Amino acid sequence: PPVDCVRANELCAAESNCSSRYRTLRQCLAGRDRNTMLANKECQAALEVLQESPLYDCRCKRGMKKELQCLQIYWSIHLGLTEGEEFYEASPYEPVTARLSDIFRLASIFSGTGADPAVSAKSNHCLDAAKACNLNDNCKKLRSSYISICNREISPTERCNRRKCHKALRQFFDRVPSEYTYRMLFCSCQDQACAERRRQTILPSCSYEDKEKPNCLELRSLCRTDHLCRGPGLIHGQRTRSYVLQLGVCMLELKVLHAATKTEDPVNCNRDLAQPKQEMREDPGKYLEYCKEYPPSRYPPTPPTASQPSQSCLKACALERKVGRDGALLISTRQRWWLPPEASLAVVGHGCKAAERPRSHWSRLADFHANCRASYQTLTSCPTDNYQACLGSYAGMIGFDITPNYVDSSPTGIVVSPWCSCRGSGNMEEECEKFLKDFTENPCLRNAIQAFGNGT
Amino acid sequence: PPVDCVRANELCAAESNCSSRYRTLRQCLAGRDRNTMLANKECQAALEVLQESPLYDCRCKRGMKKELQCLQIYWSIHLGLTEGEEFYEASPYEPVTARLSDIFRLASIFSGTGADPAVSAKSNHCLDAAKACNLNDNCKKLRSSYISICNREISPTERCNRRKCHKALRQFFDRVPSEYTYRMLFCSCQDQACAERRRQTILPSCSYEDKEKPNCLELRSLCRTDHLCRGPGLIHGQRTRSYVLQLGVCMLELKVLHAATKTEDPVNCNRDLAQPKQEMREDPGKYLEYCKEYPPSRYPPTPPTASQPSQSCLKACALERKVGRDGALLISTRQRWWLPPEASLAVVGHGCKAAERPRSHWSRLADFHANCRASYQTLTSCPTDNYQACLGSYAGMIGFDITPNYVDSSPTGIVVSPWCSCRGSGNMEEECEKFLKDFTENPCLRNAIQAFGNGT
Amino acid sequence: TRPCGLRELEVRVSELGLGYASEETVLFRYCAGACEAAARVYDLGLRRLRQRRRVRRERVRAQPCCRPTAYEDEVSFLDTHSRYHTVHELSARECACV
Amino acid sequence: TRPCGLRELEVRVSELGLGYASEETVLFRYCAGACEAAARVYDLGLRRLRQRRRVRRERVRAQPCCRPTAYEDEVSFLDTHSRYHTVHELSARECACV
Repeated sequence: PPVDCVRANELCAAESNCSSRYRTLRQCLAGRDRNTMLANKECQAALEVLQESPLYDCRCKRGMKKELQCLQIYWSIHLGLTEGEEFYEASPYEPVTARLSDIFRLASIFSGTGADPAVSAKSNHCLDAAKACNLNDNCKKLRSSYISICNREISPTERCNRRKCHKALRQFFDRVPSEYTYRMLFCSCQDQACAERRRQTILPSCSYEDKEKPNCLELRSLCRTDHLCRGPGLIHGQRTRSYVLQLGVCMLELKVLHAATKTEDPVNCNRDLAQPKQEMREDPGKYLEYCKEYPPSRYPPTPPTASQPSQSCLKACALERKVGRDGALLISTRQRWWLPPEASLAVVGHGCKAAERPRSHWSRLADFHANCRASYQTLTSCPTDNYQACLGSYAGMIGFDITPNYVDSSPTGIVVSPWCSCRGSGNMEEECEKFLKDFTENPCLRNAIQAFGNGT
Repeated sequence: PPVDCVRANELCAAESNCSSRYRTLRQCLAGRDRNTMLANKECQAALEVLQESPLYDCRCKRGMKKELQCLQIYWSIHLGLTEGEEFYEASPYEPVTARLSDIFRLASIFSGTGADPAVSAKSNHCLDAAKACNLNDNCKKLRSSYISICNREISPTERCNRRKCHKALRQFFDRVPSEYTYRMLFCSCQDQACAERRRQTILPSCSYEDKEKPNCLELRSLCRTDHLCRGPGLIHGQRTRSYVLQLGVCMLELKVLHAATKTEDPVNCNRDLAQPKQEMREDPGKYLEYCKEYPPSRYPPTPPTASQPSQSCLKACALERKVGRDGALLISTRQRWWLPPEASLAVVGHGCKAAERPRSHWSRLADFHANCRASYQTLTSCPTDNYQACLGSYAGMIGFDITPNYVDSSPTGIVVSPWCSCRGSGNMEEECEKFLKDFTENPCLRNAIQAFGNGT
Repeated sequence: TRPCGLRELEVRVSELGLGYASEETVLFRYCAGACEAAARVYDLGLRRLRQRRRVRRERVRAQPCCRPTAYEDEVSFLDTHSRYHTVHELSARECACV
Repeated sequence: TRPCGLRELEVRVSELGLGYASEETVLFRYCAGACEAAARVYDLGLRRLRQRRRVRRERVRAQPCCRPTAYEDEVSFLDTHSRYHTVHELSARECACV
């Protein structure tokens, strides 16, 4: 299995050749598109060297301790290399190994020697799965926890606290072994009571359904424009929105009040700064890099220290900025805004406590596409003939905005979808339908779910 | 009642005239005898002013929170004024008020209307006293505490931990109201079982008896030479002995290894010091005073700070000095050694925790002499006709080296004594007997005990 | 008999008589076992005083009880009407002779 | 009946049956009173399971006990042979339904 990116980064940092090339590459990627980068010889040399290093092949684990840090490192290299559609083929998460093969018993569906239909017809597999979970202390505890949180009414008008419910669901799927979680999520049913229990598994009225059904592309783009979700990269919000970044143990909240279609003059940002405005406008990321090396001691009252190298730089560049009670850094900006990997250092060591789990929507979605996208070149219709990888990617999206679920309690006609529709897609309707069908009419995913259900 | 000396000191410090005169007086008293002091006009003027201040009349309470600090302030003024025998007439403790009169019922013995002899003959007053104590939570707790400590065998050779036993006894007598403690200590008896219980009250085999019976004058002088016991003053130990001073929250242990009969050249003490040796030799106290004003910054590696003004001075003067683990300062010296009140400031703020209760032997003994010394000028044979004051002074000595107790379990022939004899007194035999008889054949004390016993 | 400790039992939620109709099975942990060895001086004294009828107006317990000292936080389950419920402190987590 | 709480009794040490011959009197504090109101979901579930004979091999307690949760450190006394003794945890200091 590939080494995780946090470890790979440590290995690289310990070696002077690797670390200098990595620094070069990050500078190459900051604010430049792929073609610009490939045109630069120094950048190409760095890439070539790094392709031999553990950094290039590194991956992350879902729910790992430093998941966000790991994802940031992953995207710091891969963002410049994979653009647009290519994202769908790269997953920042490590491939699922065959650890579950014994409970999965893939063979049974193809050979027809699965469970006796007469027996399975009488029993409720979803109820059995709940029992198995209840008899395991860890599973019972985390299941009871998300149920009670997702089921807790806040007020007559507010059904529940969706944010907390999502968090509790993520904890359940991250911390409980998949033999328990998959069994509850993908149990096979013969009757409606069973299927309704399966549909209810994630308490959809809180975690899934919402008053309005957003457009699927908007839902996807919400994720793609989320800085964290994508890894370090360009943020171009279309309207007022809040983004929360977890950087180290801190959060950096970016409020994109209005994003211009093109680069706009960052009105206040360059005021009081010694550097030429032009460079800043073209590539704020490079400016941040510059800040780090030449702290603008004139601007902030106190010169930046080793532990807070670029916070003062951020300070210098932000139009509005508040340090919230919990140490969150609020930045409002009216411009296209690059945050290269270095920016993440800005608030490391800032000393705030509340560390929410990263909102790695985009990475989870990318993982799903990499593992579940229907393929006509394989026997199982899955990209790598790996059902487990597909089911894991599906479960990995639960607890994020993209959370998928069964659309009804039909026992056999399995249809899953995120909570979105393609109404109002305009001329993007085709792309929207394509995105939605990756869930609703995906032979790889459907086969994987049925295979697991019949296998148990 | 007079104000306590800690408070009086605060009042004096708040007034510039008083505080400057007090400083003068302490300088006058440091290292000078009474006559020298009286000869000095400035000293006399200071004394006159201070006689009008609350400092002059201040007293301390037994077991009060800052007892040692209070005693130090008391003796800082009275040491120079009262010499030798005169000590016996001054007590640093405030006079006992008539608070106990209702349980004391002094009148009963003189009028003959006391308890019915027929009833008291049947009952065991000492057992009743134990019951009364057991039914009071505080009394029961502290009694059980000292009994279990004094009764706990350390090893087959060591009967008990006498030091801890003394401490627990002091706590009992300091913290439990005298209606309980006096009743147990001075109960009247008709039979031997009762008298034995009375004798056993303080667990004499641990707190009182010892392998050897020391000479009474030695026992007294042990106390008189104990710096703490006497208040700030001259230490002239005759052999190796340890003195423990509690200073603020710290302890300063002085090991007087050998005291010459006369002032000896303090061999190492003056080395490396800029000040003339002569002055130092004549009056180290004054030198310490000097140190405080002109810190010998050349000598200690770090200049003294506001919080440790004279520690560096002590450092400069001590022959050997170690700072123990608990922050105790160990000083060994081969010379007569003055510690003026200022010296106590030396380790204040030093930050050590373990604060033992002060060993105020001498003050307790002085109090006993002041309140219980037989007088032929009063009706009760007591100096101020105050039995309570005498009993309180007697109880105040329990838990110190001078601890007195009943010598046998005779029910009526009450004889009390410290654990000492007058054998080996040499030409001091007469003085020794005089001292011992203040306990064994003291009509004031005996009357007070009997009056209390009959009164209940 | 075994000393006081945690025992466990698989039970259907509906068997617990708490008014919930659910087919789910949960693990019910409870405390049982002997506590004689945990008797203190207090218990000896109290027993004697009871024998001598010095204590009698009220029933007193002169021996330790094997009882939970901590409970499991919560257990959640789906009922037969597809509604979720959460019950607190249903199951023992630690037992002791108290 | 009164709720669970501390009660006190003046007793002679020798009455306690601890083997000490002493004339001293001590205050003996003990716990007594009702605990019905302190029953939890655990107790309700356990009672039902006991009724249904799901639990029966061992005796279990399906209601809280009124018991000391803290004891007085020590009490010391002189016996009839003029020897001192100290007994620990003789008396209750706090009670609770556990």
